[in-house]
Amino acid sequence: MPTQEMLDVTGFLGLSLRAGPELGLLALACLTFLGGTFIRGRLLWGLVGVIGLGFAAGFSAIQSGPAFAPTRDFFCFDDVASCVRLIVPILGMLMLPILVAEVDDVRAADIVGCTLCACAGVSLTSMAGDLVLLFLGLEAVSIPTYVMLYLARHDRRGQEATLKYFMLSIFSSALFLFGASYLYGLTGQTRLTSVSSNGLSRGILELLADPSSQRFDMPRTLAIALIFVIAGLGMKITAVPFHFYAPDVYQGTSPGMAGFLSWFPKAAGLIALLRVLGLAHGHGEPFGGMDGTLIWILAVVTMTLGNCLAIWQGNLRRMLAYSGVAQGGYMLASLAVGPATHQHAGGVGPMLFYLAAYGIMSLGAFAIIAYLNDPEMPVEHIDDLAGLGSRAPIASWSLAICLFGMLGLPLTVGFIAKAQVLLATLVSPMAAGSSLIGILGLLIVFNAAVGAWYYLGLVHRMFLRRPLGPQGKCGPKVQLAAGLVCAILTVLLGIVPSWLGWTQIRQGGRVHAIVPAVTMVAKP
Amino acid sequence: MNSPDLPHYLACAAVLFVLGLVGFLARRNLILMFLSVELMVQGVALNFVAFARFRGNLDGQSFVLFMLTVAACEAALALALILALYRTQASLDVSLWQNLREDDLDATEDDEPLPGMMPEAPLPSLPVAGIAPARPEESNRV
Amino acid sequence: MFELSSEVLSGLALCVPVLPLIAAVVSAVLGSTRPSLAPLVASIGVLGAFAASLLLLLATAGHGGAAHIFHYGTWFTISHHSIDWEIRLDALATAMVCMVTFISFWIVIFSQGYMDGDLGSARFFSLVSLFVGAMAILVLANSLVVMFLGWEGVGVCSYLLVGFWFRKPEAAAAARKAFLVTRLGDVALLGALLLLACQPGSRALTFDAVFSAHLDAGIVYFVLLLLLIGAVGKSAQFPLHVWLPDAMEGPTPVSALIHAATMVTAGVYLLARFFPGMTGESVDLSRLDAIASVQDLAGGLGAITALSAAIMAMGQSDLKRVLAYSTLSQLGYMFMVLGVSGEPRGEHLPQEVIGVAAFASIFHLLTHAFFKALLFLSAGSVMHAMGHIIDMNRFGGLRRLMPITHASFLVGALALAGFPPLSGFFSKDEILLELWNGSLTGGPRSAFFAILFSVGLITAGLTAYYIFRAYFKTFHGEEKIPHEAGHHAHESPRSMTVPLMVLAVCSVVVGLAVGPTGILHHYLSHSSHWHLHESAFSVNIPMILGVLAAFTGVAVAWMLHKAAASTAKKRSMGLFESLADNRLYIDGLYLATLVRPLAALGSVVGWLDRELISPLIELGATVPRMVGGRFRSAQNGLLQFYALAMALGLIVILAMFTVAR
Amino acid sequence: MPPEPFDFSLTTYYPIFLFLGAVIGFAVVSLLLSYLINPGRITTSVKQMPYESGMDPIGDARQQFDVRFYLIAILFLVFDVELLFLYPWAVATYGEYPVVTPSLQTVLFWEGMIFLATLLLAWIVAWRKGVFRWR
Repeated sequence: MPTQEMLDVTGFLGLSLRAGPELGLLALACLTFLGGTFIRGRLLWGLVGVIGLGFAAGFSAIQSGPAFAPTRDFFCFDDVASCVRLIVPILGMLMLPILVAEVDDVRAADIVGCTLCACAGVSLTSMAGDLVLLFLGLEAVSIPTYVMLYLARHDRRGQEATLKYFMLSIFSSALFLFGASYLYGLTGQTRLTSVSSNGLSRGILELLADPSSQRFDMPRTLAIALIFVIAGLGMKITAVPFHFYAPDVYQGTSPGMAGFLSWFPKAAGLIALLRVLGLAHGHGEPFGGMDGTLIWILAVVTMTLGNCLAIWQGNLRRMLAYSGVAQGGYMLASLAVGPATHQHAGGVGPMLFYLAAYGIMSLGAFAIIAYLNDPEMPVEHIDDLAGLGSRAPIASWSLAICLFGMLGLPLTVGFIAKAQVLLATLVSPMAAGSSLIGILGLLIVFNAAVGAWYYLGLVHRMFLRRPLGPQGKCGPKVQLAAGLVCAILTVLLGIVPSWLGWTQIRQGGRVHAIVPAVTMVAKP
Repeated sequence: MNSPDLPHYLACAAVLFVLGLVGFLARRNLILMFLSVELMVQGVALNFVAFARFRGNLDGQSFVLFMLTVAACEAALALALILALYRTQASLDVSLWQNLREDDLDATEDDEPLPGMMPEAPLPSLPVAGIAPARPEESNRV
Repeated sequence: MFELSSEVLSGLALCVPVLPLIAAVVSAVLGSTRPSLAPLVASIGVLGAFAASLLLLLATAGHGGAAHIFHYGTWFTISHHSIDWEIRLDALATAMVCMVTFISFWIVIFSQGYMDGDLGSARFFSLVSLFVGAMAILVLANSLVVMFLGWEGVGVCSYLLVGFWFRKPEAAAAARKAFLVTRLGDVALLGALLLLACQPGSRALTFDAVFSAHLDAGIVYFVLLLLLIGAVGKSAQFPLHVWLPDAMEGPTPVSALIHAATMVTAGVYLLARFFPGMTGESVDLSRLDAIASVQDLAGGLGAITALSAAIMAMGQSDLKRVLAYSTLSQLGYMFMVLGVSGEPRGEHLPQEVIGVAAFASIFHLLTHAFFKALLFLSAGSVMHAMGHIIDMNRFGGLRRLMPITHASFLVGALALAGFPPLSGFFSKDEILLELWNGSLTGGPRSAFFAILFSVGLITAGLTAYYIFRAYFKTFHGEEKIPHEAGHHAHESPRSMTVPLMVLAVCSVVVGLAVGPTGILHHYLSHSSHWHLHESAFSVNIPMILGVLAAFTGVAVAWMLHKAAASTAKKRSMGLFESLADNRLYIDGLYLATLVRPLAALGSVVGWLDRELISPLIELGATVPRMVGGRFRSAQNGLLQFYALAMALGLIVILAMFTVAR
Repeated sequence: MPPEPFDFSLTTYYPIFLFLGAVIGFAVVSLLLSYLINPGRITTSVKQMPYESGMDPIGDARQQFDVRFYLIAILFLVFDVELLFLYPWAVATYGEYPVVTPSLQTVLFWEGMIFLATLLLAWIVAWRKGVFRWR
């Protein structure tokens, strides 16, 4: 039930202004859908989308600042939100050219509109202070994704990919909703802050249970509800065992679309997870009273299986899909560390950093693959990249840098991201289960070593092998440009990672470069 | 005790949800699979409404509104998608869509084909009135 | 010598790693269009780095004291401790970086002649510049994380350069082996870093923070142990030495630069920094004990490597492999002296003893870099002339054909053997002296040091033998030229002989200039935590013993060579029967004393390589593959199977968190 | 806020259940009767045929709808569901007991208009895409 002070006019308009970037993106998406039926043209709509996202990024950048404290409102403008709202439009600007270059003029406007919608969805998820908004944000990512999957490629394989993604996505969305309904039932409201903090008074318990016989065990019910929610989100994060669709869908769809899938839904899922588990704020009880064991288990299984299965892959996009599964595992590992407390920075900041870094590297890799993909002679197998180093040096170096980044070699942003996650697990032990978290750090190291196997194998093929057969033509230059930008960012942010965030001066006048990591330090 | 209690609603919703889940796993017709998911969502909707009544606020009701809208969007997409798939494959069998898998695994064979996969025998034409129909050896008594 | 303002110093220090890195990028970019410019760019970059480091050396030579730390920016932050882009300029780092850039410069010059006409030479020069940059980062870094960055960087460059001729399957295999084996060490180093990062005191991960942190003795032990494993991997000590001889598949200048002079010495450099540094400011017995037990290990491994590698070198017919095993052996020397732990000795504090030992190893590191680079380059010059044939049985008597190469190889060989007054003599003497002194204290470890000393002495004799054996085989006797040489069979071009001459002069002069005069001693006493006390140069027993060993080695080599030559003559002329008998006698001795132990050791090492190290690497690859293979069949493409798996996963999780609780 | 006492009990649905019972009963009884008085269970292909008053049946009994109907159905579905929002909106803003202040009424009015405009936009898109064209 909305409170009365929220329902006054100025508050309402102010709220609309604050959510301006997202509302603007959605409006622009509508206009693009409409305009696309009148004027066709890849260039035009691509430009419209990129400019719109640029404005959104600028608007978010202006908005972000110390004025945004965590609230218990429908919209939650806190540090997580301001961080994500800056990253998403920027990655969207990199994503759009890749996608638009893959479709023809007729579908360009539609795919731009869908991308804008999905970007707005991720942003909305990050701002969600309420289950309703969270759900809408997630669906604003999912529904355009279904359409885009079909638009990007609609031969038999594309159709199969679309079918699998669609069916499993709505299935997992039903799981999420089931959990959400119980969260609502247990707390009596859809506000998230109460869901995860102290909304569980004894009174509710007594009301809910039959007075004559205790049929409900409240914390257990809460655990069930949270598990359903996590399972529902797990599909988007591609956490094992909810990852099955990923390799098939990546393989079946176009490279650019695979790049989209590798980041946007995953980001939405992870951010939703940290919202639901109450990790975004340094107060309240994390994990809804459960300890982080479930996330710990998911993280370990996800990164290990992702890497182990990636070794086997011959298909390029399939391999990157499993690599994406593993990367999701690292991010889950970071979440398992828990929220910031007064003593340590927690795992949320490193997770957000990792998310941004992975976005850049993954988009770069898929951009280059999209660029190399020739419809006549598609780049499907990893051996299709053999001898690329001499044929397309810029593309192959960009791809190699992005792969190095995902592997976590020093001087790439991936190294910083992995180091932060690793040190979050090692340095800031939680009050409970600290040894578990420490083990998690070791497992991350081992997994990174396994990852080296297939990432370096790919680089090895590109530079140290002769091409196996005739080579296709390269695609539009704009995809190469996007990939190159990503590669440059990967290196640049590896040297000066503070550019990824914004520098803030906090207690004691100390300058903290890694924004998300610090801003999550608990507020009194 | 005449009026149903909250647990009754929850049980009913859970039954709906599980029926939908089993349907999704067991039915092989794409449309029925989709409808099974809808069943799951309706179960959740029942949960929300029941909780809303129990809690005495409208949060759950409004959640249901949004849920139904989203479900409608998904239904529209599902119909469009299934239509397109049917045009390609001339069948709604979900197990026909298994070409994307690990590359050295064999395709999973059907244990029993779906009804409708077998061609039906053509209908006999009726004899002219007044002539007893020939009753050949096919008079198999059940 | 002269004063420079802090800003200028900071800028100069930045130039050292940055100029080669820029040169690497530029020559890589230019490589595709103007490959002929790549050597020029690389040499300018490395020369700039050398000039900067020379200025730094001269500017800091006058005044000692604390290290300069130059801050250039923040890299990233670990829970309130930032990892910064900082250069730490102390005497040790300056001396080291000066040596690295100087030798790199001459090797780049040499490579212009050596790599002339090779396809992809732009790639070569780009990688060499990159290597110099990475090495400078390794040496100059203030933060351990940045140092690790350089450490990995040189490893990657080494991998790429060993596999430079990747069309050759041996080169590709050698590169992979080098990469994987050193990776074992790198993992240990990373472990040490993580362990330090977990300690509240040393979380900032700079050298000063680590050295001044109040660490538990157990932590000190494990950190140093992990560092030792890292150093063993990088410096190719037993049992991780297997990659270095194979790495000779790379171009010879690379062998000279990376696998003799610079990269492989990084492990010694690391330990020479850490052993004295970790002692802390005050005498803490448990801590010293922890350090000493790691030092024992270092000394033991060094002794095994020094002796076994020297024995291996005696039987090789491949000139480059002789030099490779010689490098192993000399690195073993440096490790051996690092094993001299701080038992109180006379009026000297334990810290001082460790410091002096570290000084001895660094001194040998510096002189070794010059003469080993010289030897490798001379070998490269021979190879160049002989059409890339490196088997010593197929050429000989080249001293008239290639006079400059001959002279420089001779100088290098004399220096390596430790003939006075060449550079190897002084540094080897320093090492032997430290071991000798250690054995004289009468402490619990004096027997151990006595063994180390005798190993050092034997190795000195063997060293003189194998290097002069190679020298006589290559440059003396009947002139023999393989047919592959073709028209190449003449002295190398100027671009190759000039570096030889320069390095030869250095090999002669450097030791004499900085050793007995005490210049290096005085200069390095400024590096932090070293606590060097002044000492005067004097003739002593180990020195005499060492020179005697060297003479014996050369004499044996000469006799064997003569004998071999005479048997060849006998076969043609049928004369000198007594000499032939004599030769047979020596042969028998050789067989009994050297070849049999060599074969045994070789089989042990081969067994280790085959049964322990390779399986370890294999295991690392097999387990994930196996795990992946198990779960692969679940990915069968059936949508409903996926949904079922999701549902089952959900049920399992539910059971775990509700029923099982 | 205490919950409104709804009059929600199964007794309200009592006639429906009566009706339902009657329908099911009739169906069961007629099936049972035909089963009981069936003389000999002889099945021939002719007997299995759909009954078309003595004529040869033409085509299948299952009529397949034209694909175009589905498109219309999809469109209807999407627009129809939007009514879900209009009803609460109208009741909350202009109902007998509006839950909002008059000043907010204006805002909510325009918000509703924006919602309808979005629908209109979607309708134009559908129109331009040629969904309404009967091809």
